[in-house]
Formats: sequence, C-alpha cells, structure tokens
Amino acid sequence: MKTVASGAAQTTAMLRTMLLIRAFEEKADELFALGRVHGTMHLSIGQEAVPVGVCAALRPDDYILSTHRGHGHCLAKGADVRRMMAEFLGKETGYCRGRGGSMHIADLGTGNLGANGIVGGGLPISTGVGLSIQLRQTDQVCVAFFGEGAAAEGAFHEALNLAAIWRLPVVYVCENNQYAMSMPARQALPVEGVAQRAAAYAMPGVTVDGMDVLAVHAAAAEAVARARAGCGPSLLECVTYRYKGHSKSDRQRYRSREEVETWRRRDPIAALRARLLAEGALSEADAAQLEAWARAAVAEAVRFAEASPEPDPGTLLDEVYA
Amino acid sequence: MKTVASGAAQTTAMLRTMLLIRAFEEKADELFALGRVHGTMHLSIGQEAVPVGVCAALRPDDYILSTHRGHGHCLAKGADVRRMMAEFLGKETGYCRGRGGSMHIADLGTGNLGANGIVGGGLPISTGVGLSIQLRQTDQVCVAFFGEGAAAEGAFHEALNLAAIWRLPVVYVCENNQYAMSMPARQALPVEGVAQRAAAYAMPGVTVDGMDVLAVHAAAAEAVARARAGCGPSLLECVTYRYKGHSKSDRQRYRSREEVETWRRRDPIAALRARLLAEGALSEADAAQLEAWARAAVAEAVRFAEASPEPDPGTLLDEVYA
Amino acid sequence: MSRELSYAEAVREALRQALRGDDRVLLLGEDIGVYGGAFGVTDGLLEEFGPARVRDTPISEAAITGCAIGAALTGLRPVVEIQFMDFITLAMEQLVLQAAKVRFMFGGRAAVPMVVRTPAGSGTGAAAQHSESLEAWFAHVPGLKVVAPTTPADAKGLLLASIADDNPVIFVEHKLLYRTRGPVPEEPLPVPLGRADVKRAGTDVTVVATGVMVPRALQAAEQLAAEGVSVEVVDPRTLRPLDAETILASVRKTGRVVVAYEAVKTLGIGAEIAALIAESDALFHLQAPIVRLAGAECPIPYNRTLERAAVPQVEDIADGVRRVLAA
Amino acid sequence: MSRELSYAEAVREALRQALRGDDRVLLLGEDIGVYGGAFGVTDGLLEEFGPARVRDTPISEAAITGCAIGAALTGLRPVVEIQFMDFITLAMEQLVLQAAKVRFMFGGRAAVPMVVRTPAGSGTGAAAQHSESLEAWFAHVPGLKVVAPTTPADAKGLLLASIADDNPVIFVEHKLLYRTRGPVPEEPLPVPLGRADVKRAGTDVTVVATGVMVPRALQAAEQLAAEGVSVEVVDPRTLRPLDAETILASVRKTGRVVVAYEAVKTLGIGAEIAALIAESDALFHLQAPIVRLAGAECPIPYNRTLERAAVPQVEDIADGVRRVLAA
Ligand SMILES: Cc1ncc(C[n+]2csc(CCOP(=O)(O)OP(=O)(O)O)c2C)c(N)n1
Ligand SMILES: Cc1ncc(C[n+]2csc(CCOP(=O)(O)OP(=O)(O)O)c2C)c(N)n1
Ligand SMILES: [Mg+2]
Ligand SMILES: [Mg+2]
Repeated sequence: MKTVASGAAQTTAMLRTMLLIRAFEEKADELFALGRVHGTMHLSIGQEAVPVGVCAALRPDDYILSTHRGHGHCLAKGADVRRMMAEFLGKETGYCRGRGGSMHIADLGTGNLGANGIVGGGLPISTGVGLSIQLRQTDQVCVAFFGEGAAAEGAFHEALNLAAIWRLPVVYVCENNQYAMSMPARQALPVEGVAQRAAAYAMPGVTVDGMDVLAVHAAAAEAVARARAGCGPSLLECVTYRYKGHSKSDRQRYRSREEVETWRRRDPIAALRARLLAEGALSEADAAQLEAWARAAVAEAVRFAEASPEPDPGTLLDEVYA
Repeated sequence: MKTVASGAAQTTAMLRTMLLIRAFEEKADELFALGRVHGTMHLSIGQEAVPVGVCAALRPDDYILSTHRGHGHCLAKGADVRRMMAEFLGKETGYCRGRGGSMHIADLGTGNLGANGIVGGGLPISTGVGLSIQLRQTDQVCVAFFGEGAAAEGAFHEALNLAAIWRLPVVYVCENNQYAMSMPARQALPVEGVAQRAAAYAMPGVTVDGMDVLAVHAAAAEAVARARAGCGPSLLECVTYRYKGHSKSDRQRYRSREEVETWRRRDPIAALRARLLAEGALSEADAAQLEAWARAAVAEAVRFAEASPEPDPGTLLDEVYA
Repeated sequence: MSRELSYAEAVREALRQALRGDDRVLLLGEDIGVYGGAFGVTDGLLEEFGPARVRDTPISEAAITGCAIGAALTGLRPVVEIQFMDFITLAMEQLVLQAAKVRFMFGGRAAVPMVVRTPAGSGTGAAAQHSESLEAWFAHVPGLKVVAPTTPADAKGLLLASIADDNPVIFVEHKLLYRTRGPVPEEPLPVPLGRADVKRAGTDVTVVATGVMVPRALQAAEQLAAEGVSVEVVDPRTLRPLDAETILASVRKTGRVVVAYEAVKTLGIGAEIAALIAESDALFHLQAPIVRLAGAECPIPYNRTLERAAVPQVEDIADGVRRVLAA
Repeated sequence: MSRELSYAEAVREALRQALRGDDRVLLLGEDIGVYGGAFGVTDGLLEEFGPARVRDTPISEAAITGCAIGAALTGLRPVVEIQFMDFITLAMEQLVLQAAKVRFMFGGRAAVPMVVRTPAGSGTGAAAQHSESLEAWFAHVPGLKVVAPTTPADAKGLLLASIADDNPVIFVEHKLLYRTRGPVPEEPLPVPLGRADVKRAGTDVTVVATGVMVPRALQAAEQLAAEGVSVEVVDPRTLRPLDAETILASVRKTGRVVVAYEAVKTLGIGAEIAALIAESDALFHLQAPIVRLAGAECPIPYNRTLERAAVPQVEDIADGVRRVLAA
C-alpha cells in the first residue's frame, strides 16, 4: 500500500490526529485512575487508524455517527479537544454542557451527530441521514461507525437493508476489534467477518487492515466517492484491536496478554511514524514535535476543562424540549 | 422433479391436506363475506404447497412456528379442522377458547407453537425452540415459517445469526409470495431472494418452486434431515403467490389481474392432481372423492363451531397468568 | 370555513397541508403509498406528492423510526406511520433512548422534529397483537410529547401542531374514531399542544376521558342528563404534557371524578390523572373516591363479547358516574 | 442458617441454587460467562455449570428474549440477563406482545416460565442510556410480573420465587444496591411474589418506596425519628401484582403518604400507588395530599451534581415527610 493520493502533508496530518487521539485517551485513562471522572468510558487506544483514515476521506459538511467508543471519531472529524475534555469532565463548557459525557459527545458543527451508548443505535439514524441527504439533494455523505459486536443487532440489518434499496449515500464502517466486551468475534459471527454480510444487501463489502491508516483511508475514499456519486452504500470492515479493557471494570479474562502484545507490535501510530521516517517525509525531530504538540494540546484541554464551571442544577430541565 | 421417496400414498395425503386447507379458507372467506366473523384474517389460497410440503417432512413431535397467514401450517401439522373453525368463529371449543382467533391459532398437541400477529415475531422464538431441543438432547426439529416481508425485520437477522452460531436444529422457511401487503418483494429486497441471505449466516440457502409440493417436500426433507443430524439450521425459500388480497380490506391496487391470473394457472393443487392422474396414482373418481371429503370435513367443522358455546365473559381473566 | 370531515379525512388533510406548505415534511411508513395505509388515512397522497415524500418502507419499524430521527436531525420534518400501535414495541429503543434523549444528551444543541402517527385501540376483532393502547408508556418519557385527538377537528389541528413542533411527538389515532365525522376548518389552523378541552360542561361529576372513551363519555353524559345529572367531560387531548390545571379546576368544581381510558387500568394514563388530583389541593374537594374505568387486566381477546367486556362501554361509564355520585 | 451477603452475591446464590436444583434452568445473556456479567453477578457460574447452561450471547436483546420464550414454551426455565435495563427497549415486542400474551392468546394452553433479570437505575455516571428505570412500563402489562428487591434477602428469595413461577417475570435489580450487605438464608427459600414488606413500622407517615428509595427512606426515617417523627416504610417488592392491601392498611393508619421512586414521576409506579389510594376508602383517611417524590422530568444527565439532582436523595425524602406532616 503506498501513500496514494494522500500526499505527505495529508499523511502527516493523519499522524498528528492519531497522536492527538492517543494523547487524549491516555490522559482520560489517567484522570479516571485518579478518580477524577464520575462515569464510564471506552478507550479506543490501538484503533486510531480507523477514525483517522475514514474521516480524512470526508468533507467538513459530511456527517458521522459514532459509538460508545467514540473519542477517536470525534477528534478525527475535527472536534475541539478542549470542549471534548470539558464534556468528559462533565463541565458546562463541554460539547453537551456536561449532560452527555464520554458516551454521548456530539459536535454538530463538524457533522458529528453523536456518540451512542446503545450498540447499533446509530445505524438506523445514519440511514435516515442518508435519506435526508438524498431528499435534500446535496452531495454529502454519512459515515456510520459500529463495532463488530453491533452486527448481531437487528438494527444493523434493518439499517443496511433500507440504505441498500434506497441507494443512500452512507458508508457503514465496522471497527472489528475482535471483541464485543468479552465476546470474541469468531464466536459471535458465523462468517469470517462482517464484510461477508455486505452481499446480503447487494452492497460492496471490503475488508481492510485497520492498523494501517493509509489502507483505511484508501478504502474509505473509494466508498465515500461511490456514495457521493449516487452509487449507494458500502460496508467497510477495518480489522483492528483495542489495547485496553472494554471499559474500566474489565478484568480481561477473555484474552491473553500475549494476544494483546502481538497486536501492540502492529501499533498503527508507530507504523505510520516509521513509514514517514523511512520515506523521509518526516524527521525524528518533526515526529517528536508532533508528539509534544498532542500532549500539550491535551494538557491545555485539561486546564480549560478544569477551569470551566459545573452545570447549574437549576438548569436541569432546560434542554428536555426544544 | 420426481415423486422421490414420498411414494404415492404420501403424495395423495399431501393432495388431501392441500384440499382441506383450500376448502377451509374458501369457507372462511365465505363466512367473512356473510358477516359472520368479527375480526380479520389472512388467506393463503394459492400457497398450500408450502405448508404441506414442509410439514410432510416433519414428525409429529417436531415443532412449527407459524405466521399471520397460518391456516395452512396449522392443518398441515395435523390440527383438527373443527377446533380450528371454532377458534376462527371465536368459540369456547376453539384451540384458544376463542381468545386468539385466526391470527393466534396454536395447537400445542401437534407441535404448532402458534400463529403470530407480528411479522417476524415467531423467528426469535423458533431459535429458542431450537436451543431447547439442543439442550434437552432430543432429535426434534423446529420449522419457522415467515413471509419474505419479514426478512426486513431485525428479528430475522438476530434469530438466524444465533441459530447459526449455535448450530441449532431449526429450518427457516420463507414463503415468498411476492408481496408484503402492498410492498413488492423486488422493491423491499436488494437481493434477488431471501435465500441469498443465507450466506450471511453461513447456512445453506435453497430456493424452490413453492407451487410444486413435491419440490418443496424434497428440499424441506433435506433441510430437516440436516437439522436432525445436528448439522445446524437452513434457510429454505419457497416461491409462491397468494391469490386473495392481503386481508379483507385490500383493494389490490399494487398488482394486476393478469399477474394474478398467470399465477393461478400454476395452481399447486391442480398441478398435483393432474400429475397424480397422469401417473395413474389417482383416478378422477378418487380425486373427486378427496375434494368432497375436504368440503364435508369443513362443513362439519362449521356445524361443530356453530353449535359450540361462546366463551363466558366471566372467565375473561382466567388465562392471563399460569 | 368549516365542513364535515371524518377523523381519517381530517388527519389526511393535515398531512396534505403540511406536505404542501413545507418541503421538509415527508411521510414514511408501511403501505402508505398505493395502498393508502392500513386504515386508508394516506389515500391519495402518493399521487400528489410522489414516492420520495410519501415513502413506502419495508417492514422495519425500528429502522423507519431511526430514519425519521436521522432526517429530523439534519433538517427535515418526517412523519412516520406505524401501522398498528402494537408494532411500536419494535421501535422503543429508537424512540425512547434516541429520539427522546438526543436533545438533552447533546446539551440542547440538537432538535428532533418528528411525528409518529399510529392507530391504537381495540374493538375491531383484531385480538391481542393488534389492539394495543400503549400511550402511557410514552407519557412516562421526558423528551416526548404524546397527543391523542378524539374529534376530526382536533385530529387535524393537533396533527398540524405536532408536525410544527420541534420535538418528537407520538400521535395516537383511534381506529374506531376514523369514521366518526365532525366539522373541521379548511384552513391549516394548529390546535396548541398541552391544552385540555372541556368537551361538555357540567357541574355534578367530572369525567376525564381519553381516546374512544371521550365519545362514550359524551353519550353517557347525555343519558345521565335525562336522569338530571350534569356531567362535565374533560378531554386532555395531549397526554404529555398533561394540562393538569384544566382537570383540577373541573375537579374543584364538581368534587366527583371518573377517569375513563381504554388502556389497561394499572399505570394507564388515568393513574397519573388520579395521582395528580391526589397530590393537589383538589383532593380536599373530593366528595367520593376517584373512580377509574379502564381496560381489564388482560390482553385484548378475539371473541367479540369478551373484547367488549375488556374495555369500558357507554353503560360502564354511566354506571361509574352513578357510583361516584352514590358514594 | 443465615449469613451476610451482598445483594449481588444473593442474586448469584439464587441462580446457583436454581441451576443446581433444576436441570431446566439455564442462563442467557451478554458477557455472563467468563466476564461474569457487567456487574459481576454471574461470576463463577460458567465454571460450575458450563457454557451450555450459562450461555454467552451476541448482542441481540430481542432474539435472546425470544430464545427464552421458545425455551420456556418447550419445557425449560430460562433466566435472561439484559445488561442494562435501558437495553430492554430492544426486546419490548418479544416481552410484551409475545411472552406476556402467549398464554392468554392460546386460551391458557401454554405457559412461559422465564425470568428477565436486569440492572436499573442511575447514580453511576453512566448517563441517559445506561440509567433507566422502566419498571412502570412492565407493571402496565397483564401477563407479566414485575419484581424489584431492595435487600439481599429479598433479592435471593424473590429470584427463587420468580424462577419457580410459571409466568414471565421482569426482575429489576438496582445497580447501587449490588454492594449493599445483609443477612441471607443459606437455604433456597423463596419469598412469595405479590407481598409487600413493611421495612420499618411507624405511625405518623407512610413512605411507600421502591428500589434504591427504600434504603434512602429508611435513612430518612432514622433522621426523622430523632425529630420525633415515626415513619412507616412500605416496600412493595413486587410491582405487578401490587400488594394494595398492605399499602392501604398503612395509609389508613397514618393518614399521610409519601411515595418515593426513582423513575420519572409522571406515570412511574407511584402514580398507580397514589391512584390506588385515591380510589379506595383510604382516601378519607388522608390528612394531607399525597406527596410523590420521583425522578425529574428529564433523561439522566452525566454530570454528577445534575445526576444527583435528578432523583430523590435522603434529604428530599426527609423534606417530603416534613411537608406531608405540615400540610
Ligand atoms: C443494545 C446494547 N446492548 C449491550 C450494550 C453493552 N455493551 C456496550 S459496548 C458492548 C460491546 C460492543 O462491542 P462492539 O460493537 O464490537 O464494539 P467495541 O466495544 O468492541 O468497540 C456491549 C455489549 C449496549 N451498550 N447496548
Ligand atoms: C411487526 C409488524 N409490522 C407490520 C405488520 C402488518 N402486516 C401484517 S402482514 C404484513 C405483510 C407481511 O408480509 P410477508 O411477511 O411477506 O407475509 P405475507 O403477508 O405475504 O404472507 C404486514 C405489513 C405486522 N403484523 N407486524
Ligand atoms: Mg468490538
Ligand atoms: Mg409475502
């Protein structure tokens, strides 16, 4: 897989975003461990290539629907890390004014229609976004992210079926990270991968190495172009891995340390970094600078969030109805 | 397609059952027109080959789950036409003591776990029956009937997925009668037929002429044998047609008279009759006798039902809890 | 200008006027196109507005609902028809966890202007899976509005208001009312959500009735008038938010209350109405315990006699009023 | 013989004893095997009973529930875990239109002995889609039973009774109670369904509380005792069928009622409790309007302060009691 149309600048931007996501989540993990977070969260550390590769193929006015494991999607679509962190910490300056938290961050300004606490819950909605695009006759595209575990939900089936018969501009991106909580994909799926199901909806089904951001990007670009051209939906399966537990309470008894280690050796950030260095597109100093930038941006986000006010309980009922 | 293992006696029995179903439903139609039925009903006239061909492949202790269009399934599995008619007319002697009506007839004695008013509603239940068979380690089989319209429901997907990963002894029989109410199958399905979806569950998917009872029977026998042998579920699609409207209020604006006529010319009962005559397995007199028997059985069922008492409103709450 | 329309025609007229007046409105549902809807409500709309805006869908209640949410989030105003209220059970996650909550969860930065129309109720011999009255579930859900018109005029005006509303609205139509007729203004005049209507003024007893119980209560009131009893019939019309003030004012006046609803008695809408009274000062005006008349604690049976016995009839309401007067 | 267990351990013990005692019992759910369940309730059961009877499922709430129905109809006694009560919204059709109605629709000729266990409630910072309290929906459905234990002993005994029951039972566990401890008998002794429990006897005010409001009410009662107020705390334990008699007897005695529940106030279980009182003779014993303390009319927010503000706390209950005494 070569750097295709992307160009070195875009590739470097991808590395930057992946570093930002990683830094955000490592900080989130740390804050959680320090007891500074009330709630739960799902880290996508190890999976950064998927949101970044996919979102790099999108325009600012394109839409995404995200999942419970959505920090990466949100940042990759262009969210402000400060307002994300503020939301994570439940502050009034957060994207959802502290009402949503990690599992519900949305940034309508960048077309992110929200993370979702319900597995598969965003899939029917994404089909509706596709329908809306078609009816409004814009050439926008909608990407729906979901985990391979969601492919067992009825919502997956209904959503893809409607998108297929109506030829809607939606790209369904499956982040197959091998597990749904403790359930191994090989035990939950009678077929090899989720992409095998695309044929049931007469849509293209592509499987790609989800640890290779450029491969993800190339495949996503093709599916997005199809959708934008009015040729209908696609299913793109990105094979990846989450390094951390499912959520904070996970003892990870369903997998071995060796398995995790094997995948860590294929780290998408390290791989891209190495490649850019090898290609001469980046120097060690550039890389270090990017890393420092990401950490600094996250540190600044934490400062911003911590300095922000808590929501006022007197406003509890303000946002229930429009 | 030849008469395979069935033998002339079994084939004649199939004709008999098809005639009984036809006679039952023509009478139901007539009673409805006379205003003697309070409620709705869904006639399967034209589709008789499917329940009869499938159920002929089952043992008495096998299970079926039926649909809103379930008269044929019920009779084919061995129900007493008198108690069916009594249920249809809402009588205390009916299978459901008049509580269920056409859409909910069940006959647990013959393994019919019930018609269902919810499209796709029986599919998850059938998977559970398969699970129960597997856990109880009997060699029973469960057949789940459903219309092609139900293949758009999430329940279809979830049910088949679970049956596949657990290798349950369930045969999913799709009665593709071309329409779901007014929705043509070609408009609701992005693929050619429902059987095309079997691959998404790594199970065999077979399409068969649903107007040919022997073809249905042969295909069903194979799927049932697989299930009984512990080789897991199958999806069998029977291509058929309903001659009558969806239910009583249907003006049938979604199809042409010519289309209906074309299908009527392939009538499954007429075809089997002609074939048995041609093979010399049946004489015209035999055939006429079978027809008369069916009409007489239904007439007797109407007498039985009409002589039966209405349920007592004082018993309204008796069957809510066990 | 007003003329007589049936309730079904009134709903259709509201849909037609909304579709004509606002490009963002679209209809989604099973068999709403050439079939005209299971109860004929959308008859003729496909011909006028075409298959893109009057969109027949496969049998996928959850995804249809999700489609409406996605469309509403991105600038459209979808109106979904769920063929029978029973089938809304398949869309609960999308309606309750998504549509109702999105705005709140996103800190007020999104709106979900959509309507789910659905026919409810028993009386047609359709048995337990085609006769549900589930409005109380939705009235329990912040973020949703629940509307249940009982006259053609209310059907039209409340539907127009629901489509114009920026929140998800569950619009409950009653099958037995579709053919009832009444005057309906020709103009697209919304009837505001959240306001009860005193369908008949009276002084001795308040009957708070919803759905098909409203015409039944009016009939009972007519009978009782002959007995010299003056019954006030209050129709909440919107079940969430409930217009508690109109109900309580009537109770303070009459001191006697019958609540009539078709849904199962336990935790049906009348439970909330009784509770509202019991937690207000109106309690001290009560001269008799509240009488709730509602659906029996069973699924709806098929047999016609059993089916009738399972929900309050005119005579049950009249008896209930007599009972509350005698207490 | 009794020893201290946590509520989670008590549930686990009931499951273990049921699995040991009856071959027909099986567990189905997401991550109930090696993971031990999202809240650790089924920890260790896979090891003892193997993957056939402690069956991890894919994420398919509707089909898991359907599997239980099919298994129950053919001789087994399945116990399903729905990981969070919110997700039960995906199984409403199977639970309400199928499980609850099959017996009635089939004229009493079938039974559906199954249990759906599910953790409910807020307080964990899990926000709007992981904090639902939806028990009132199910209490509105004939054919279902609804159980909501609040102590370890009740959790064990009621779960055993639910598994032994021949009807579909929704068994609501509360996340915040999982770690609370109390004495639990070692023997597999069922606690009968349908009977309320007076968790504290008193004479001045009745507090009818459910779920996590029971320990909060007991704490409030303790505080109020210091002020010389004698509070009776009634825990219905089973929400369908409700033990109206025990509640009404307490109301007749005290004449003052606070109903405390976590679910959204409108049409939560307390609506039915208030209505039951208002339609009974107990109404005439009321010396003050009923006070309902319940969840705010909004989804559960993420922020901890907002989350606390959205549901009644100990001090709110104490204030409610003072209010009902002052009226
Ligand atoms: C409808 C529903 N069922 C169950 C859950 C609990 N849950 C949250 S994430 C998760 C696993 C999801 O797996 P997958 O879709 O593969 O996404 P991943 O977590 O691996 O990113 C489960 C079971 C949920 N949130 N929603
Ligand atoms: C969940 C649900 N949605 C809609 C309906 C209304 N309905 C009853 S039958 C039917 C068409 C079903 O089509 P199909 O599955 O092909 O069966 P057929 O009627 O053709 O036998 C519809 C839409 C229903 N009963 N249940
Ligand atoms: Mg996964
Ligand atoms: Mg069909």
